[in-house]
Amino acid sequence: MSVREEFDDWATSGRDRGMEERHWNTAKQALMRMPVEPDDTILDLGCGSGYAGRALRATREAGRVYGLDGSTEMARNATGYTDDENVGYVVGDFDSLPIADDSIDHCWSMEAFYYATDPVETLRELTRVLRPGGTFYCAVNYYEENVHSHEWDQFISVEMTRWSRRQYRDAFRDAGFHVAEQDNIPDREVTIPDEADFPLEEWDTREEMVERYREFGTLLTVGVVP
Amino acid sequence: MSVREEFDDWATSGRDRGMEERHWNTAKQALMRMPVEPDDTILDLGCGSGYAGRALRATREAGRVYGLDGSTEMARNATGYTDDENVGYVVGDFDSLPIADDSIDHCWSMEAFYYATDPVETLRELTRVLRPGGTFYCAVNYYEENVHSHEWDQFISVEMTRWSRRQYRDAFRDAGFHVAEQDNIPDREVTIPDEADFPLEEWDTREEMVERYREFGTLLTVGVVP
Amino acid sequence: MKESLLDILCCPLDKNDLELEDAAYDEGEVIGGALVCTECGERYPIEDGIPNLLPPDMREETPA
Amino acid sequence: MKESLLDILCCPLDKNDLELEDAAYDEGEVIGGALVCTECGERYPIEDGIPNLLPPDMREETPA
Ligand SMILES: Nc1ncnc2c1ncn2[C@@H]1O[C@H](CSCC[C@H](N)C(=O)O)[C@@H](O)[C@H]1O
Ligand SMILES: Nc1ncnc2c1ncn2[C@@H]1O[C@H](CSCC[C@H](N)C(=O)O)[C@@H](O)[C@H]1O
Repeated sequence: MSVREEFDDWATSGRDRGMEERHWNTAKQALMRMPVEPDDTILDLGCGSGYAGRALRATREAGRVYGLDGSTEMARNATGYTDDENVGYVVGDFDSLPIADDSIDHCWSMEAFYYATDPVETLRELTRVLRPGGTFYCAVNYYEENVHSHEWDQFISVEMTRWSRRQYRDAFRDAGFHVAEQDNIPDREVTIPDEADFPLEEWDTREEMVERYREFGTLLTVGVVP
Repeated sequence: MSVREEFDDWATSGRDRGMEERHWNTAKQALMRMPVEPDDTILDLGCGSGYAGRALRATREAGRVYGLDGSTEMARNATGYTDDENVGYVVGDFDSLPIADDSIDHCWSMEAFYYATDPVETLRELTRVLRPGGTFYCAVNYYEENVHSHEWDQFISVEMTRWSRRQYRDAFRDAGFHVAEQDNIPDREVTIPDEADFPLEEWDTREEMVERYREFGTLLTVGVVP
Repeated sequence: MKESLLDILCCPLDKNDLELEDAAYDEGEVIGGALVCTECGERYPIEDGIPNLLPPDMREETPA
Repeated sequence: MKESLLDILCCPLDKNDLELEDAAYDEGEVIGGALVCTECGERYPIEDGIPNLLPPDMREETPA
């Protein structure tokens, strides 16, 4: 199955909203850090339901927010979730961005970057579309140090790139970014049942679940275009 | 009293260690975010007891760590707290840094920047001493939005600059930095007594104390040299 | 899509400007038509108001 | 101070290189002497192993 078919499927079965709910706890913390100024133009790479862009419009006076997604059904759903005329969606691929040079102030991406066929090319593309001083906030739950994510690629027919913290920093720099920050953002809100309730279907021990959410959480890497 | 006399006084009366304890809860969270690579050279601006530099050596493989402070007594205390030969201290002033061009990978400063006589000049100096891609992690508890900090300047004979979040971003940019991040880092560890214990000497209501620590916390602004 | 979206779009292949052709409008929004590269002439469809700017070979993969 | 500290230091006034003069050593560390600007000749004291690179007018403010 192609990336597009896989995620079209997710979108039509409502998984876009499920992801929004699961990702929001850490995404909102990272979004708060973005140095968005009133009227800035934001790109949401692999936007899914588009919640991140809508949040930046609602809380940070972002000027225009564009979501790019490879799945037409994701983009269609996202379009349906808002009436805001300063929010727009585009179907496109991470490796050949249909976005003009220097046209974006900041780029956001949550749980999407590692689906790029050639993630280094995607980073290079981002240094092209971001203006000097523009940032790329790249948030992922699937990464090397998060051992609890290692099996995720078995549940999806799409290739996934599993980099370590160090590989993220190196790849950002190779592509021409300065690395400004790297952080593990814990999800403090997901409910973790009492010891007695374990094993759960997904978690053998409470300890593992605590490590996954409260300690590893979401890996954020922030690149800045020189 | 000059800055130097004031802080010499603090150092000899042990307030350097008291600050370390109070600042550590939020400082450690910001320090974790710094993109420090093994062997990087770090400058701690207004280092006080020097805890931040020691932590970066202990946990991040920082190569060399230098603390700069205007108070000889602070620098003397800091020197006494470590045997690490890759840690050094210098007495100097924020506005005329005795640090060579492009010699620093990353600069850290906690609760010190706003004592600069001319903070914009200090930022310009930092863009000089940091290499391209180097970051300035500037953490302050004294800033405009933190209404609970407004009276602090009454307890010290030194002029303090109270900027808003916006003024920090603007000043960083005016000095030549890109702004990569701005965040309020909550102190989740300080003990906040039960409702019934209020008013306390320093806090009329529990609500105010919660706002000060759990919500406003420490303002972090991260600048990157283009 | 709003026409202002064109400001930030380009051809995914050669990054040149796009021109709106055969536009259908509804309440000030472009809901159909195509975006055409001013350089290579590649046509990108606008479906239900959403421009599809996948490179042509990826677009063709689609079953629907 | 370690002598390697000199790599990153400069004169606070004109940002030129400093030279170590009259150094006193203890166990491989410089514990006394002065850092002298190779350009303007300003002397900065090393006291108890800590170089004092305050601009001269601020240094003179000190009572102790
Ligand atoms: N190569 C590619 N080009 C464009 N979009 C892609 C892509 N690979 C995956 N995607 C999109 O990336 C999204 C990953 S799911 C994450 C969605 C959203 N950011 C959230 O946090 O919930 C999907 O919507 C998928 O269609
Ligand atoms: N203009 C100036 N130049 C150099 N150091 C200064 C200064 N103004 C204040 N300082 C120093 O800045 C420090 C502020 S107190 C904070 C100390 C430490 N960073 C901590 O987090 O605990 C003091 O040690 C003081 O001596």
